[in-house]
Amino acid sequence: MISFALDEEQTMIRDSLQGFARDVLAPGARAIDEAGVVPDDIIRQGWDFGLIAAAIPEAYGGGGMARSSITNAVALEALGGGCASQGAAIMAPGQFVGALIDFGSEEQKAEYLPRFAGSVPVAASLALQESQFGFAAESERTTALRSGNGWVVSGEKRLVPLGDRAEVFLVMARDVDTGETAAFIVPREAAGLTVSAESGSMGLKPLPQARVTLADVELPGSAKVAVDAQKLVNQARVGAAALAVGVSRQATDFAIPYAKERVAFGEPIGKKQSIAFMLADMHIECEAMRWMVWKAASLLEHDDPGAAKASVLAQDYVRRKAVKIADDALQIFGGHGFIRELPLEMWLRNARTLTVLDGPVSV
Amino acid sequence: MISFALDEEQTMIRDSLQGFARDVLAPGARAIDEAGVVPDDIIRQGWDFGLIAAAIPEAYGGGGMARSSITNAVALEALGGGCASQGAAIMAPGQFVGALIDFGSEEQKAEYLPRFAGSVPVAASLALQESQFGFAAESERTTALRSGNGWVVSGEKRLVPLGDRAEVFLVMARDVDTGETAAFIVPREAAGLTVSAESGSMGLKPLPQARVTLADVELPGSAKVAVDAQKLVNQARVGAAALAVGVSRQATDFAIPYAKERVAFGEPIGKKQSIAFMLADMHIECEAMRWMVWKAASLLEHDDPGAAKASVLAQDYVRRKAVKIADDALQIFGGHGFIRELPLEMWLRNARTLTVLDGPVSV
Amino acid sequence: MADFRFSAIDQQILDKVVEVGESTTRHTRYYEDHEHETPPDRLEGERGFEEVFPLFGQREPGDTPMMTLMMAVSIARGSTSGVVRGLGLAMPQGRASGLGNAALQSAGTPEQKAKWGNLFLAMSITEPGVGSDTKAIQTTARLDGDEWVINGDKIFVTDGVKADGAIVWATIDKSAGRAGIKSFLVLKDAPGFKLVRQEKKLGIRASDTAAYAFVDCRVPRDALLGGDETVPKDGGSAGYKGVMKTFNMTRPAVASGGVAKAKGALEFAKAEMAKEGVEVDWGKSFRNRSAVEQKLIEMEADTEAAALTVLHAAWLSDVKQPNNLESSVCKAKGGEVCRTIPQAAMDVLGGMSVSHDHLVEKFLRDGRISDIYEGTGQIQRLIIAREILGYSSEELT
Amino acid sequence: MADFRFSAIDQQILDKVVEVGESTTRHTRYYEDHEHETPPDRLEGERGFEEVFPLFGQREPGDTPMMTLMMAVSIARGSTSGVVRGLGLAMPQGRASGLGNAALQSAGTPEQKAKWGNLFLAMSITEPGVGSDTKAIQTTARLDGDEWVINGDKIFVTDGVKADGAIVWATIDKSAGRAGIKSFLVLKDAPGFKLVRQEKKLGIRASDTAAYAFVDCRVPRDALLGGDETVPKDGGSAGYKGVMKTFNMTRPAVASGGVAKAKGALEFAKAEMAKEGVEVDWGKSFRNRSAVEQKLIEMEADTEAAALTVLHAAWLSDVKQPNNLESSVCKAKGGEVCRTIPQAAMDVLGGMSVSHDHLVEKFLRDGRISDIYEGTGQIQRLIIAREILGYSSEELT
Repeated sequence: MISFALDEEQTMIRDSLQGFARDVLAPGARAIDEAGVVPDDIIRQGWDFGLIAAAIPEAYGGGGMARSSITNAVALEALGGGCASQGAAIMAPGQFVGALIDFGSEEQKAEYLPRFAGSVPVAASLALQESQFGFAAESERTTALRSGNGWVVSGEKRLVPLGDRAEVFLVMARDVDTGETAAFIVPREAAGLTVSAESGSMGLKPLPQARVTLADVELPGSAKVAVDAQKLVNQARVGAAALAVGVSRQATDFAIPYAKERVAFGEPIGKKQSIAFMLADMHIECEAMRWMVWKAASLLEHDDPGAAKASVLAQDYVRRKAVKIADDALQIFGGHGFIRELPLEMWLRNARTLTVLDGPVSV
Repeated sequence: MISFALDEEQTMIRDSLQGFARDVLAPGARAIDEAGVVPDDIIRQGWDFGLIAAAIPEAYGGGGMARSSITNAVALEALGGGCASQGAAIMAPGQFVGALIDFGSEEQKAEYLPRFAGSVPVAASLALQESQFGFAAESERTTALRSGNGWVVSGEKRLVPLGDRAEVFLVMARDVDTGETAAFIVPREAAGLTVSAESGSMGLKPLPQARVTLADVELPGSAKVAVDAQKLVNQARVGAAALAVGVSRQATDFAIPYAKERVAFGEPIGKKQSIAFMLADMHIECEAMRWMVWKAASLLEHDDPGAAKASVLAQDYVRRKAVKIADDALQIFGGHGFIRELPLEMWLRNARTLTVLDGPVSV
Repeated sequence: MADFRFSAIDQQILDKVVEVGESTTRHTRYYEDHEHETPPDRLEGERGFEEVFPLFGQREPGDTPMMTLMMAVSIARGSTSGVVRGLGLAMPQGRASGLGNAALQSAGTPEQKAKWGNLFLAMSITEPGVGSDTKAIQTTARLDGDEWVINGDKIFVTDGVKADGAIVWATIDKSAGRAGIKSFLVLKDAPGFKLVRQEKKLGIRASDTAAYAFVDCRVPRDALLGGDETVPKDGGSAGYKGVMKTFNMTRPAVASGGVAKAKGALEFAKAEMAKEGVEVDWGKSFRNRSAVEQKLIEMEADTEAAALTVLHAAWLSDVKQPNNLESSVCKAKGGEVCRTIPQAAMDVLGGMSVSHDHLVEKFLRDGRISDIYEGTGQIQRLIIAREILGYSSEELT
Repeated sequence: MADFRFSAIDQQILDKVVEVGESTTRHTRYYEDHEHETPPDRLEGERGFEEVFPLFGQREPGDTPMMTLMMAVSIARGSTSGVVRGLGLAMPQGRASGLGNAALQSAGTPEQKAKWGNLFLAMSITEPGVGSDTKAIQTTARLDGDEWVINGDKIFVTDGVKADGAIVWATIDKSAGRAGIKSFLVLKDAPGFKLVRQEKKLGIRASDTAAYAFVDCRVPRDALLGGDETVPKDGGSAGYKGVMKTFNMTRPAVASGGVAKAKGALEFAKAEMAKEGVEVDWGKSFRNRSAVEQKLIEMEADTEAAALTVLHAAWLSDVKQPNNLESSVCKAKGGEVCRTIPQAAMDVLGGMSVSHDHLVEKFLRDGRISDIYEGTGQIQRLIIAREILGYSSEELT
């Protein structure tokens, strides 16, 4: 049945995260962006909501709640409405954890999931993006070659979230024999794996991102996770889109009162149709984007045959609309939007970044 | 040197055609569209300007003026500003004539050009479009097979302008041996050539268009014209674009006074920023489109290495902007724009038609 | 919990609607070309909605709520290329399916509903000089004994030729502005009523559009919808608001019609390009797609986004939540995609898309109206902007 | 006759401009990261415009007229990824290249030009509460003996830190509205002048942006630009119009800066995608293109269209025709593409486009200002709409 209702649990999560976003993330966002570092304390506070541990089965010490992509989408939108960078830093380990819950073997789950079930933040990461322009997740260049019972993985992963601190990576690589995309659990201490700093990023500046080089990294056969690569990538795309919806809503809600206050040519600019209609379009698209993201998340959650399509559509739609909203919000503030005192230019950078990446977070 | 100036000759042509468009074409356009037939008299009147004959060399009885694509672009914009259907009906034979002037052998010119040098309209036509969706001029399905010294041409051409009356066609076909696009002069009376009526067209309704079937049409070797097919197609694309610029300008100029007269909520709708800005954008894009078309026409005229690129850019730009302008003009008139009493809906149909076809006219 | 899947039976209903809707496709061009010829009650090969209705009986409480499903049905139905009778504004389609019927059901007294509920009623609001600015209505009604005497000209009356009568907006007190506007049920045999002409239009030719004139047109006193003859002094009239309520119900429906035309054009383009060997591969990234694939993806995303806003507005009414803002949101989106998507479908298909051999150009022509009637996209954005900015209709104009 | 080809020497100039402009590319990121650090007069490997100037001597009367060529040069220069000093608003670049210098040249008396022509002058108009609505300016100037006493706050002063002084807009008669606004040349050593702060910005970090305060700031009587101390009674002030004339010169220049950033991002995307094996084939129709090719084509068409409107506005001034409307047209287009095209370039390039390894994201950040200063896109559309509708600034607001 078609329904747009959140259940009680989801409503509670949304409301409490919106409060956290408003009271904790948003006030510090501007300074944290300038400093380029998400404080550990913020990650700890975010971790306190237990968002990642909740879906870990009880057998591994977790909350034992059902893995819900739509709950994650709601959570990410709420966090993105405070600060996408901080939200991403809090939620990034969920990419590793979620993949193990969805696709991991019992052994893999038993080995890794318990670490993430506690109340202290643990960093792990999905290593997907590569350095080539026009990167396509389905034709990556990092390779995995069978070697006896194990694998040799080689390549370079870029903009890896929490790469500086991740204990373990899920590395996406092309199985040279089959041509298919496979996923491998690679511990940070694996021989041949090097983590180095990125030169910097236009958006999500304070989200730690690193370059992860794999030079003939030898892995046991048990390192391979039997992922549905397309689903896994789509979870990341929809995750980024959910954060971007949060950014869009935040920018819209910030611009509305300004348009009522700012006077030009004798009246508030909000009374000019050009500005008023721009705001109306921003509102319209925030709504439309949310439903696109929810639908994709919901179909992913149910392993619906239409999930891949819905994910691509949501990614495409949010790609086009979120940047426009952030850009229009900046325009409403004119020169003030261009100055780094206000958050407008940061939201534009973040919206643009979230919509070109295949997600530093997943639903 | 960069210049946006028209010379005296071009200015004269533009002015007189704008007068013809305003005084003759535009007043009858609505009724002619409903009737679905361009009166012969209109074609005669248009022919009186000698636009096609002018560029035929004196040796063949023509005006002996230099073939000028930019002059044609200016003429087509002017005619399109009165009625694109009538303008196309007047100028369509120029596709055949221009191709012969540009690419024909002396023999071909001597045989065909003199017919078009007189003061009585003569119909000829370029047969390019085919029935497949996603038609691409560079991968057409009509075939030309070498046979002794001659050729056998087979296939079906659609929406062929003036196809009902053309004495002769220039048929574009793929040379099966080389895979290249070639052009053939096919007289109407050629055995195997059948002309039948089209079911109808959304736009340019009164422009005669026909389906031309070629069933193993045997042609002598001399029927082949040594065309630069890409240039020839680009001339048609830019021709259609030039007409579309005329339609866009006409729709804009029609909407401006209406916006000042039509009162809603106590004042002229032209004083609402949403309408005023829409008109501003329409004006902006009429300007931008014109320069894109002029540039492409000018580079085609000079066989500049950048001509193909400029043509594709002009076609792409006009495709996106002309339809939007006609559609926005209709929107300004609201329900009245939807009724066939006013020309708005006709302009939308014509703009859409001109921007999906590779031109029933050429520059 | 939020869910975007139709149950098996609901999906069956939607599929059947399409199947039935396509049954008259081969007649469509004829009625395009002979636009004022009314099709017979049943065309050759025509399958009716009687095939669909029984399926509704199999629905269970856990299936998609009714208004939401109806919007999905409306989108499915309007996306077919058959001879669409009427506008698809009301479902299931029956005699009493005019826009005026919705107004009667919403604002009429029980007596009025009983008396006129079986008639086919059009809605007559627009005047030659008055579009969305309904408070500027010039048509007057004055009480003369036990009859109202109506004078004025109306245009753009949807179904106005075939309807039995119309709900006509007229002012009983010009000085009162909006508060003075009332709705009257006028039957065609009323003295002084005149059907002036039937309009020729770009599209929706199966739906007739009439112009009316009222010259001392007399209707009984109880023809005033809702029966309230008073003119409130505070400016906002209960009667007017009662009538405005119908918009809150009809905007999603009209939006669904716009989405339907977008979807029809999109599905046509997808099917035809598939025949040419191009189909979207949902496993490919932007980098590995063709231009046609990318365009089809963007079209589908836009159409889907618009459809979801329609379903959302309908769902709100199903769960008894206010949906005024959301109705305008979906109407704006429906109005947008009815324009952009058929245009884009023609871009993808190329030159032959203009030919009357195919019906894709019809989606553009039919769809176009969806951004005009029941409030243009501009009016919807005005409503939305006022709501989010907290401005009154006087503050933001 | 209309022509769109640069002569060999003009093309050589444009190519050389790009070549020289790229010479500092490897230093660019450093000055992005150290935004308030002024680069030395010559960076390692930096090539100067002295390589370009001699080429101008080879130009002949039949070459592209000067203003038109200058706009092409400005687009070429701004599209490079080198350390662009200043904003590229004036060419050739020299000390006296500030926006205020243009105002001085346009509205100053011969004496004023002689006296201050060699200074670097910023333009100081905007105030914290006043953007485009310049008649609302709050900064005042009153004559006290032989000195003007200026009071007020100014923001967004481009080059305001490095300039020697600024042309400051202030009113000498608030009751007179626009007519009371005059321009004053204020040097930084004037008593009461204060440089309040240097702004941190999204982009154009090589161009400093200052906030000023004037507290009983005293300047000599002849600091009033143009020297006309009268306040016309008819509302339109000659002094004000004199200042406005500078906009007619500068709008195409600012538009060219926006086009430049679009072009820079586009060229970057084309070059990088070519390395990945994707190049636009101009012989292919839409049907046979990849999504990347189609996107690059649309980007190039948009950029080219904007560039042509800039060249057209400049060409009109070359041939001494009015270009007020066309200046707004090109400013609107330049403002549009500076936003959309760098965004689109990043779409094409994908995730790595955000990395500081590359400069493509800089085109987005730098370009973005072009739709804001010298009148936002909204203001330009207002100007255009007034002109084509024949409305005054009071009739269309």
